[in-house]
Amino acid sequence: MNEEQQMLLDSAQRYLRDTYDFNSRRDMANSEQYISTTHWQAFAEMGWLAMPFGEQHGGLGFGMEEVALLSEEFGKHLVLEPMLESTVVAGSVLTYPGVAVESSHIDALVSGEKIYALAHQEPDTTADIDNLSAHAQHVANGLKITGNKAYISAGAVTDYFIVTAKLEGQLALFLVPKDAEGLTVTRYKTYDGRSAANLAFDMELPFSSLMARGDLARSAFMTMRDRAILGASAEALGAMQAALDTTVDYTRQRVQFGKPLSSFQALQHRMANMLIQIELCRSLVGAACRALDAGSEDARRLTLAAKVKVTSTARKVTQEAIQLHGGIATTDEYVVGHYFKRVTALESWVCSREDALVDFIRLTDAA
Amino acid sequence: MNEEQQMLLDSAQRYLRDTYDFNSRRDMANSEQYISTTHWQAFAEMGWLAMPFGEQHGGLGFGMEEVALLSEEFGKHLVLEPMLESTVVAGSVLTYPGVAVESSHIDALVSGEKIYALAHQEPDTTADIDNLSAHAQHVANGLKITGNKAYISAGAVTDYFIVTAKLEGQLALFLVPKDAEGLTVTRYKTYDGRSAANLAFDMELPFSSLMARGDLARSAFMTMRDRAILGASAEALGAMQAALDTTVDYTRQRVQFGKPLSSFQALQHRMANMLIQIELCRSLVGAACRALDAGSEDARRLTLAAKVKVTSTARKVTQEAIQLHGGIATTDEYVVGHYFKRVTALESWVCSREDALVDFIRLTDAA
Amino acid sequence: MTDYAAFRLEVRQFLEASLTPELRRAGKLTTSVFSDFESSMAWQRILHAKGWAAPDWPEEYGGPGWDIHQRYIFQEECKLANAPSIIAMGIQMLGPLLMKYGTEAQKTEIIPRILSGDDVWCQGYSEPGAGSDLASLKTTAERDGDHYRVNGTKIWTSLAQHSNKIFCLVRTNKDVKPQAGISFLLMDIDLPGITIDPIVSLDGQVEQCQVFFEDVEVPVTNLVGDENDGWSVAKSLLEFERGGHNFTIDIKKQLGKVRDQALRIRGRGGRPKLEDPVFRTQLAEAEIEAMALEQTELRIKGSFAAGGNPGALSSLVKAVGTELSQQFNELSVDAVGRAITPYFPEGLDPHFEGETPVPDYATTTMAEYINNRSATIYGGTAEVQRNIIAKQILKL
Amino acid sequence: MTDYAAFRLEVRQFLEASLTPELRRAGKLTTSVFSDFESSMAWQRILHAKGWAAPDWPEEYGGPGWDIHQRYIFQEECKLANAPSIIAMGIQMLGPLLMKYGTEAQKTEIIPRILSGDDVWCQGYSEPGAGSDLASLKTTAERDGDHYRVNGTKIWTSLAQHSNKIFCLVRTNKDVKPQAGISFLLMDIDLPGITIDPIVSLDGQVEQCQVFFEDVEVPVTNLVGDENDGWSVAKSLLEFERGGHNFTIDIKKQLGKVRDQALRIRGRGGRPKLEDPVFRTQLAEAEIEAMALEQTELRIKGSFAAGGNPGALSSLVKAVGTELSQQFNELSVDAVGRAITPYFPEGLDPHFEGETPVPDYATTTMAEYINNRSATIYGGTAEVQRNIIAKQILKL
Repeated sequence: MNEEQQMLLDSAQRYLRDTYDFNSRRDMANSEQYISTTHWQAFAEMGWLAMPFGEQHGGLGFGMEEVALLSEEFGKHLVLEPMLESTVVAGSVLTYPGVAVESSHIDALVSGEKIYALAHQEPDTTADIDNLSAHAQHVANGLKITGNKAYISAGAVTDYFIVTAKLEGQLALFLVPKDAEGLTVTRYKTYDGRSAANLAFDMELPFSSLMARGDLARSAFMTMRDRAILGASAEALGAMQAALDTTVDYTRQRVQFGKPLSSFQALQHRMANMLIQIELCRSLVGAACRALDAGSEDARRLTLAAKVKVTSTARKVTQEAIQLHGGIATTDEYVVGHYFKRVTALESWVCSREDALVDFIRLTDAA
Repeated sequence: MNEEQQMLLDSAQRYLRDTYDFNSRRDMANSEQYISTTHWQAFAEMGWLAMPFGEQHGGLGFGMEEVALLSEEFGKHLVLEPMLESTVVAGSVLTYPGVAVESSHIDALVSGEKIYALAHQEPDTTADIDNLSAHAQHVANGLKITGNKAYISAGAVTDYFIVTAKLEGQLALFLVPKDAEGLTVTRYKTYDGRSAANLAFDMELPFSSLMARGDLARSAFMTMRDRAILGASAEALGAMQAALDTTVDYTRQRVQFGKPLSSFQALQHRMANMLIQIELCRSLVGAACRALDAGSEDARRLTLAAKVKVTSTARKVTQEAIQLHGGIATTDEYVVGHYFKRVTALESWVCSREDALVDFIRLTDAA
Repeated sequence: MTDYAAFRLEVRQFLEASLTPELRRAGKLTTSVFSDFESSMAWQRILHAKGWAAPDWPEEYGGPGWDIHQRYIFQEECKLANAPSIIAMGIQMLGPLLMKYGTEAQKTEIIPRILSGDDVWCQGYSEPGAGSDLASLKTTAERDGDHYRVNGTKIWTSLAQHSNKIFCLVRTNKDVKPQAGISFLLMDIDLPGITIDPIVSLDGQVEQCQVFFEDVEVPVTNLVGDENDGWSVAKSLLEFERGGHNFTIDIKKQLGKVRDQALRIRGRGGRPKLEDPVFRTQLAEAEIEAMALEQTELRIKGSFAAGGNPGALSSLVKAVGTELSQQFNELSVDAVGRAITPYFPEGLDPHFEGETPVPDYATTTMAEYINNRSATIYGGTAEVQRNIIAKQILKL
Repeated sequence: MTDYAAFRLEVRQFLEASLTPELRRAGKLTTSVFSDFESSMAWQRILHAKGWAAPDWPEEYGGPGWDIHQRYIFQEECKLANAPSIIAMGIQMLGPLLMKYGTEAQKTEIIPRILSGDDVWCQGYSEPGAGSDLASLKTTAERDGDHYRVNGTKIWTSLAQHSNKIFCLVRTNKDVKPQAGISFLLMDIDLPGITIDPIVSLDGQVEQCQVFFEDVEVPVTNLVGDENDGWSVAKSLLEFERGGHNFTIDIKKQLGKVRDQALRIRGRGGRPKLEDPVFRTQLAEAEIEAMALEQTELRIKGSFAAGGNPGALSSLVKAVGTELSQQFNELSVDAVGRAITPYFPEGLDPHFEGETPVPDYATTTMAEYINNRSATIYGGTAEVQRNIIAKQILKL
């Protein structure tokens, strides 16, 4: 780890340890607010919302490796604020070379003033990029777009949606403000304590809201997806590591049949298996981030592999964490079940395990 | 279990316990003989080779339930003689209503005088019934059939092969003596201590060697396959039960780190898992046999389910048996690895797990 | 011989006529072993009027006198018709236990009120710090004349907030081996000194409670079985709990649900997820496991019917049934994908009539997935079941 | 900075020029960690002439002075070119151990003969009845002047039948804690009192032996390390054995093999098995595990290179590498189906030129599957690796 990375990690660990204890987080998740503006402002001030942007955008020019470092800490603390959604995912699209967007948007994103999120998933489908129902067509003064989007992570606090739709048979990306005429936003909470929204729209937009189309849109989307996958994988890695650590602590303290649970060999082997699987994930996520930052040829394949491996492992590890705890882990007031809920929500965010696996096979067989 | 079944089981257990100890079996497997004619004759005398045949064939009129009882005992003792191949599989075809075969063949089979075996599998393929390369055509005085068959279980001791081939685009079944002109039989041993053969043929056969074709051939084949699956599943059940029993005994006696292995909880749980899986298999095999004997509508679906479940379980259980033993189980002189080798050979005999699963899905979705 | 087809038809017609749309909705919206409380009780009253509230009970106590197959058919039809679940603590647990261990007075006073639903019972077994090690429980009952004075706390007490009665395991003798000093005690839940703290579960709902006892006075006539003999009473109850359930019925229901979900979700290429060969294969493998479980349950039923005792086989069925049920939860999660995420508890209320952000077929998926993680914890953890198998069947 | 691409090319050209068809066949026909014995030794002599027989050794002992990446490249290229394996007991195990613990005399006399292949060493660690519990070994060496008198037996001694030397763990003090009284001793295998019993493995071949010692006299100068300090010597060897292996190289080879097999076998509908989406998915999932393992090995290599000690991470790699390798064996078995059944040991001899009943692509499949079951048993069982992880990393 280089010095800059160490500084980032230290400051994240310090801030989260001091301000983001589980009970405050739980109160926030149970409140009518979706996120803490205090935290969000602090994130902006610490430069976390500017991390991956180039200096021309006031950013720090960090790569996925640094995003992953921070995401992993967010995973450990179950951070509710949408850094991944806005900074990493939306930010990746807004700053993709060739994508048409006013620089004021990037300023608003980097400063934390506005929140941006991807609106791609449609109801009753998996996230397949090639089968969108939402569609756009040219009209007199711009474009008319019609369709539905669902389960948009951070959707309840989003100011601008990056909406995918078909335009003349091609993928197109639109930037749509939450208060656009013809747009209905249904906001709600999610099981992992965050917010989301569904969109229904039949709206006319100015031509300037079309950010990209065709090959450009597609490659911006795919680059965004890689980053979303790795950000989510790193967050899941943090969550599962924390779930294991909590389990190890708990079994050391908990006495049953006259001995600490941790002394039962069957449980020791299960915790050893959890550790083994987590370490394998850590290796893949790290390698994929470095490959992405270096622009390596195998970056996407490593990214997809990380998605597949992390998704299964996070599911299994957090399930095991609950099982090894017993009843306590099934309550809202104990942390470990929240890791389970969070990694479950991450499973299908932007890209499902199944989609990743199919694309992995496609890339492998094409090589 | 009814009285007849109890008698059958008692006599099988007595005979095998008294004459079929592991060391004699091992000597036979390592000898240049493939099977023991003494045992084979004894099997005939005890009526085992006549079991599933009707009284008109001098048989006992037993169903799959009784075949399974005996097969399970054969599995426990790793019996080398081809009761399943000749009596159950070939016998099922020869006595299928409408199949054209001289009754002297059935007499020869029931008396143990001749051995019959299915020659269906082709090189470089799985056992898919719809993709045979072997083909037959009408010639002046009969039929000419050309092709290759491979890995025919019991093939080195077989007197008559039941050969599958395409005749005018349809499945056809031929009865071919081992010394037919134009037939080359390559005989060899198999890893499970038994024999097999490959066939290469380009031969002219009399018209009487065509036993069935078209729908009749197909339904005779499928009925045979059901019986082969259940016989093999019952044998695998016996083998894995014996592997577990051996493991339980061994871990009780073996001391490591000052305690019997059986007192380590991690190992206890693994043996409990072995038992659980074996019992699930036992339930399915029993139900499938009863359904087949009763001619129930769900018989084939249960049979395919049993194949899928038993195949995975037998693999896993015998692997675990080796692992829990340690080094000793990797030697030829210790029994437990032979169960592993036997169930591995059974995995793909007549029907693979994959084929069974695909057919299961087809039947399920058609319902 | 009983005409089972006719019986099934009779049950089906009764359910058709008796299950209101609200009750069916309550059944459909069930996300754990308990349905909406009011709906469950309403359904129990309807069943009671028909004489079917306690299918497993002998006729002398108001059971319908059905054989084991009829009971299975009844359960299966109820499940298929989306009837709400009947709360188990009274009818499944305490009732049979009183029939075996209760005094005449207990039998005549308590059992009819269980059947009618006039009393709602909850179970006080587990304690914080005890878990699978039930024998280490610490709640004490000290004899004081014709009363016990009870102090301590019980946890994971399901539906205590809706119950008027509680049965508990309490320690009546500290000077003997842990298992030897335990007694089985019945209490009114509104006795002075009892307080109830609801526990919010991971799905955000309250189903369980912690119950505190502070100098609670309970008449000694409320003892079930002999003083200090509560362990054998409790063990028989654990066996009811473990063996009394037909996992196959629930799992078949889950299977149907996953199939339906996978038909409704469009996967890659816009085709139904069910047509994806990898998903279809996983589902088939799970279905085969369900068939193996079903045949094992039938074996056990056959052994019961023949007067045998399945013993530790019920541990096997508990272990397999709960884990397989969890596997189906995962297949559901895989099938519906992102539609699991909305947290919209209003939508789980059978009386709610508004719009929800989540489609019908996925309304309960996440809550079921979350809640069913408990299935391998309560009633003897998955690990305890394996210990039992290792000890009792393998003799390790 | 080293030009690794140029290095890879150099290695590749050397292999191209030096590996005879017979040697390549021996490599291809390898069914365990050992290739055909004569072929292995012939290949070692060729490598020795080039100075490449011991890639991991420092230059002062005749190693090529490669860094960790070069060694990896060399191993990988050897594997891809189907070179026979080099026997590990001398070069991988005893050599580095003598460099660390040997006397000057041992270093100068023994090490060069390991490198040249003039001596063939085997390992006497395990005993019947000891297994994973190495500290309980019973073979004794009693001091008698300037000799030890050795009595006992060793088992699972690979290639003893081909070796002229053996290194053993022996008990030199019975009156202390089991681990404290062990010494590390070198012997000629033709000493009076040593007899060798071959053990037939499950695949029908002999690779391992039991070695018996009856009043064998061994000079005390043959001790490595201090008397009674054999445990620390042995432990360092176990670490060489565990950490020295690059599982990824073998597993990538397996992956390529399975792909090839699945292309050659026609599955349902007559299409290559590799196009079956379920099989293809299983293979992809295994490939992803292999990538995770590879990246973990690279992490460890990086930590080594940075002077760190990967410690129990090598247990992790051993556990994952062996189990994943077994998973690839199973995929091979699934791919080739019935072609695994023929037992035709002649076909495994690199000099055999006749017809075989089994196709090329499946010749070794069953023997590999069988033999590789040992991978999770020797060098510390899968269970021992998990014990180490639980103790050393999780501190349980």
